[in-house]
Amino acid sequence: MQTVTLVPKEQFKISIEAELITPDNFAGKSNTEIGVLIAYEGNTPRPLSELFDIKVDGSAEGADDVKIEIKGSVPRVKRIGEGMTGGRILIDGDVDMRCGAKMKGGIITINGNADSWVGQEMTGGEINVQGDAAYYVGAGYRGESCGMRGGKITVFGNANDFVGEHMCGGEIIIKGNAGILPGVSNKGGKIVIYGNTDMPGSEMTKGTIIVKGKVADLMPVYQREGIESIDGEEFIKYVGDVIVGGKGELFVR
Amino acid sequence: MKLNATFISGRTVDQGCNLENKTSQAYFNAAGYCEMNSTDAGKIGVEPGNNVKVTTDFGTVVVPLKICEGNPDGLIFVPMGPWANAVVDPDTKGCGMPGFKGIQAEVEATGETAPTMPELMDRLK
Amino acid sequence: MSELLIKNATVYDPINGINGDKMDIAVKDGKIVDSIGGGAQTIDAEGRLVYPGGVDAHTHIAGSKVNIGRIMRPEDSRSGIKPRTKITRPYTGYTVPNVYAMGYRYAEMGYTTAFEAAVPILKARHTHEELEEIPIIDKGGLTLFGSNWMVMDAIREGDQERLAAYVAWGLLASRGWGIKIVNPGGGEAWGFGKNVSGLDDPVPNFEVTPRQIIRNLAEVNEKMNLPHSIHLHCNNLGVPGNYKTTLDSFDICKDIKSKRDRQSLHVTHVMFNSLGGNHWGDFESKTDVISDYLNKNDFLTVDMGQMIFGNATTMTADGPVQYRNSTTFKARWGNGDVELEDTSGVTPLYYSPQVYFYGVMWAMGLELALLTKDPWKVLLTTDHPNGGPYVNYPEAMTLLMSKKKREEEIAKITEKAYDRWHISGIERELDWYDIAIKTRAAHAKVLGLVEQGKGHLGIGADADIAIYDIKPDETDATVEYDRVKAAFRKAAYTIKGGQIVVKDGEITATPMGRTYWVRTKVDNDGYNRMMDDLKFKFKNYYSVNMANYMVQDEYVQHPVVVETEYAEV
Amino acid sequence: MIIKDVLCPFCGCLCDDLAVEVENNKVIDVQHACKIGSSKIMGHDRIKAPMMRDDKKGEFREVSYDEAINEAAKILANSKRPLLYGWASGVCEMMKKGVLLTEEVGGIIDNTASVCHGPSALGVHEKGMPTGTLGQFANRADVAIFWGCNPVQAHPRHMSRYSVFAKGFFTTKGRKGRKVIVVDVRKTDTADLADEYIQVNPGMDYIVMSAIRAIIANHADVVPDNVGGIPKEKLVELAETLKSAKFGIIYFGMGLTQSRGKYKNIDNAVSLITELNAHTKYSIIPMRGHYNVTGFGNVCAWETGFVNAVDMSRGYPYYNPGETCSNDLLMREEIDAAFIIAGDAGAHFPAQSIARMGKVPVVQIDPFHNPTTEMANIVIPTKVSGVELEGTAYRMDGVSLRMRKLVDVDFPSDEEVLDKIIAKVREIKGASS
Repeated sequence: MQTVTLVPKEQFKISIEAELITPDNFAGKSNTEIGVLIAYEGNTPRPLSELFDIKVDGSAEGADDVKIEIKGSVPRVKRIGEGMTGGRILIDGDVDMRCGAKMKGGIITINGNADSWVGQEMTGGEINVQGDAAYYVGAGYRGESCGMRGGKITVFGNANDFVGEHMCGGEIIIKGNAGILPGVSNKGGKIVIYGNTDMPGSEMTKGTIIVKGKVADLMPVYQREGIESIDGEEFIKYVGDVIVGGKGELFVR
Repeated sequence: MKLNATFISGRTVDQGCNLENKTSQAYFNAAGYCEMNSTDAGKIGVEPGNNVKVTTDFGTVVVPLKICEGNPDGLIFVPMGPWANAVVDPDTKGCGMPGFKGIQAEVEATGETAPTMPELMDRLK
Repeated sequence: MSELLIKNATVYDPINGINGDKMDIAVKDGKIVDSIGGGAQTIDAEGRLVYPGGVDAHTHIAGSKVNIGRIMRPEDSRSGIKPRTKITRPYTGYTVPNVYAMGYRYAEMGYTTAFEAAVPILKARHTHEELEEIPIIDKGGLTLFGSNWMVMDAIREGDQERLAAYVAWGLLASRGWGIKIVNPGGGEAWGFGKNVSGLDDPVPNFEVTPRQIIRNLAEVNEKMNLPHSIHLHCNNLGVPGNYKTTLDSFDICKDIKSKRDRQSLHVTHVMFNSLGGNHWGDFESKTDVISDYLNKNDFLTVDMGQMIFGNATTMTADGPVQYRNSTTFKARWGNGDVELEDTSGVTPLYYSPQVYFYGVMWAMGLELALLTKDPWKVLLTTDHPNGGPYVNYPEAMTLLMSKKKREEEIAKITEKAYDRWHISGIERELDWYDIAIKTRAAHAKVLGLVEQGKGHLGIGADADIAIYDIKPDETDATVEYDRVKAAFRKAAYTIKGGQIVVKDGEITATPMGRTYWVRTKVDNDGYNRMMDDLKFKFKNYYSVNMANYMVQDEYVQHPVVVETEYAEV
Repeated sequence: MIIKDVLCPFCGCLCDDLAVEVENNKVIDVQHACKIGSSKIMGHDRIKAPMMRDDKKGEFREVSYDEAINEAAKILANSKRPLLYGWASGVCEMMKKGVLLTEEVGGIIDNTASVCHGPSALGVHEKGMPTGTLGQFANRADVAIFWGCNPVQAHPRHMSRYSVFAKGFFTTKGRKGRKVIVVDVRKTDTADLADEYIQVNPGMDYIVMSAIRAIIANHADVVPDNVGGIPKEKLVELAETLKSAKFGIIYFGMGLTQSRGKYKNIDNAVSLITELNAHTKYSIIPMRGHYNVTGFGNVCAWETGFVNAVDMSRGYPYYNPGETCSNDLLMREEIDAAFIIAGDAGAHFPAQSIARMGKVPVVQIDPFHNPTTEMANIVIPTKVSGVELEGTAYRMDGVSLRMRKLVDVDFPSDEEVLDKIIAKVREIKGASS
């Protein structure tokens, strides 16, 4: 087991692009080897040791045995955990955009809030956001046909608009409210929203959306199919989006 | 008395004519006003030329009133420009575009004067 | 000026009949010369393969269609990224590269000339803006005339002089090289959401048939003595059974003779127009019939339009086809109608080998090239980026050179395709000389660029030269295709106009290339009749003024203008 | 002297039929233009010379071009996250240089579209854009829908030249043969000219479009009695009208791009258009604002592969509105220098964004004093493109035309200033590396 502890040396103003912070990149590396890895502060390359106090305990053969602990809030550090295949990242505070993008495995836990595109295009693994998430939880990149394809994202607070846009698989749980158009254009996967939302499931062709709170406006593209019980709770089941011949299932109370 | 309204901003011919003349009184006249219908104006007891104070979650601005009967009840319009910008929503909604339209606002009569363009900008330095 | 000597080259120069000769090539002031003095910069080719710089007679590299593809597909632009260096600007994109990658990647493959195959006159300024930004390679554009109101009105009224005058004016206005005809008449029909169904289906409201459009433009092309023949994208593209339309389209030009040493008809990406069957259920390859026609007739040439599995961005002036593609495959749809002139469409597609009709179409391009005996008649293209991006030419080259490679690919294709094609039984494997024909010599000949010094290495030719890290004597392409493909993908040297622009597959210099266009003198009454009609149309129908329409000289900074003259034959 | 066939350097209509009378190198009359175009060409008070100040609250002092350019280059070369914004009221030739400068300084280049039709591009990423040139619509369209746009105010000659009153080959009756429908949240002057005005509640455009799509897809059964303030029967009637066209066209504006849902409104509108093409011919086109804002999108796309909001900080382009647009960055207080050219951020950004500009060095390149000037440290005046400089501009439909020069002035062009800044930046960066 290898534990890498990163303590930010300052509250960064300009966001740091740090796609290098992954268990895969850190596995088996010493403090010095990790310290010389390059992140970008805007246009300026910065060795990680300039940005963080780095401590490495133990060693690991592969990503699965690596735990990265970021001690402190990093609301201006982007792309943490990008493409990781295993291991754990624990962020003790907020995190910037695209955390866990293209993630394949492992677990990221964010004790604070996550900025937009958390879990963008992820295919596996798990992300837990203890606070709120901004826009595009588990969504895709502009123009891609699929956002999230697998894995699980749980947001314990609220999420903003476009949760799971273009989602093709996996699961997103929002314990609080979600903004407009969750699950827009999705082709698979499951979204559960415990709180309120607006216009869920537009252009959904496949997949499931369950809304336990209120829906401000239901899209006028869903065929009502009757009442169905999920885990002991009764929901109205809708199927659509009928315009696109969708077979998506939308459960609303 | 306050009017709860939906705020939108947008282009006008006169605002366009003065795009390269923004230090002028003409630009103030073209972009520094708030439009609503006469019913709404009556609700808060203002007449054309009176100043109104527009307040949103994002700021406050004082501008003179104009009447436009094309506006439905509860819809106010301020031409795009520094006066509108004082109250628009800066959140870009994940797509780069701030909220220039569809913002909840309160409008009330006021005795305060409307700021000039340089005065508005000075607040931001 | 600069001198360069390439020693110990194994040269394939089909236009001059050189087939693997060991020789030196001397370069002076950008041209191939007989000999040069000592002290010149010398490259020792050490017996490696030397071709004339590659020429691409049909590709979509510039203009509004390409740019709509880029704007529509940020996900494409984020692939193929290469950061800027001291020499190069950043590369982006795969199917729709940015202008820099567009030029660099051609040069890296040893290509030095590429012609944009569809230029609407009204948007030609945009095309040239992009062409001007594409580094290194020489360029030209083919101008769309197939659904143009001026063209159709002149044809309906039987006024061929007026037609010629307009074509000349349109080539001047667009700074174009030749006549492109796409789905003749269909572009106008698409103005109201319709199409033409065949060669004798009159264009709505204009009462001319696609047959008349093709025939008249082909005749006018020869009277104008243009360097290139008409360049035809047939009606009914992508429709099962369309091979019959294609054969009929061939026949229209059978008796037309050119004064020049070239075809009188070039039919492009003919793979997409060689479809048999009546519907997608019984769809099959009819390349055997098309190739048989090509084997029996010498008046025409075609290009493959080879399909490459994976991502493509389809873009064509064939608007109705793109609407059909986008709705069938639920893909994004860009449409671009051009008032009075034509239309266009852009749709991203993904060609999977597990989809049988894509599997068959992949085979069909190869079949055309392999079943047609004369290598000069079928050019290697992918109709970039319709069949796939041009960076896959080395893939297509090696598929033609190796049956083993073909078998390897066939194994990846769904078996549902197997009884619909002819590829399995084809033994033919092309050699180094054939490939030189199919990737440069024949392209230059078909375009009419040989006399401009393109596609060959004779004395006086442009010193556009590709040296590949292949020793033909020691290389068996039928088995070593992976190595050959890698070598074709990244030239050891590319020399453009005598300057080394690529070394070991990397860009070393980025000079600006030239743009070729044709000015034809049409000195008869037809010109006056044409101008009256043109002024009327500008006054009443165009949304721009005539004075602002024509591409200005500022947009063609390095022109090569070829002059011709109209004459009755 | 009367100069004919002059292009108008104001809105995306890019009218090319103006006649401008010039005497003694001064414009004295403009014919055929609208009030705005005429006002623009007749001209306004100029910034006379380059100016600088350290304290944004202090007075400017006049400086030489060399001094201003050198200082501007220093600011850019020493920044970690410079924003280069504007790029609308200029010709394409300067935009190409803008992309190069952004590469050189590792900055972000963003065009005024990000507060205008940027969401339209995001809609194109989702669904494409079935469109055409304006003459196509003039010649063919018998149904014209204006959704969230108000050309009477924003594009004054659009209706006469292209969309409403224009006559063409198949539209010989002009206005009489054309059904004009306006959909908006308030009864605009354009709505007054329409055959039909449909009022939608603010922020409900998306859902209304979906309802129309459902009706067209023969699923009227799932549409409730009222959607977004519009009775269902009205929507059914509208769907029939849309389908009955020989050639229909939707013109849309910031009523869609700036309202709730933003780019999703465009996404939905494009789907509506695509589905209508199963019945008859339909097109859609954004009503672009600046005369050459469309040009920037084109230049940026062919140079970088992306249409706008391109971050070059890593030496290659990265694009992601929501992350790389001016207001995304300004609101996050990431920007450490701003370079504003041919666009007025000060007048058209939310106050909080501008407040960020108040805290960092701001360089402005512009002929005119405007709110950005109030926030600037360095101001470099240049030629007015299309009046004092020729060059390329793209009409809202992507037709590019060459702007004419009408008068000579001593100011440098944007391109010349950019060239000098690029050279200086290279010198500074070369010396430090």
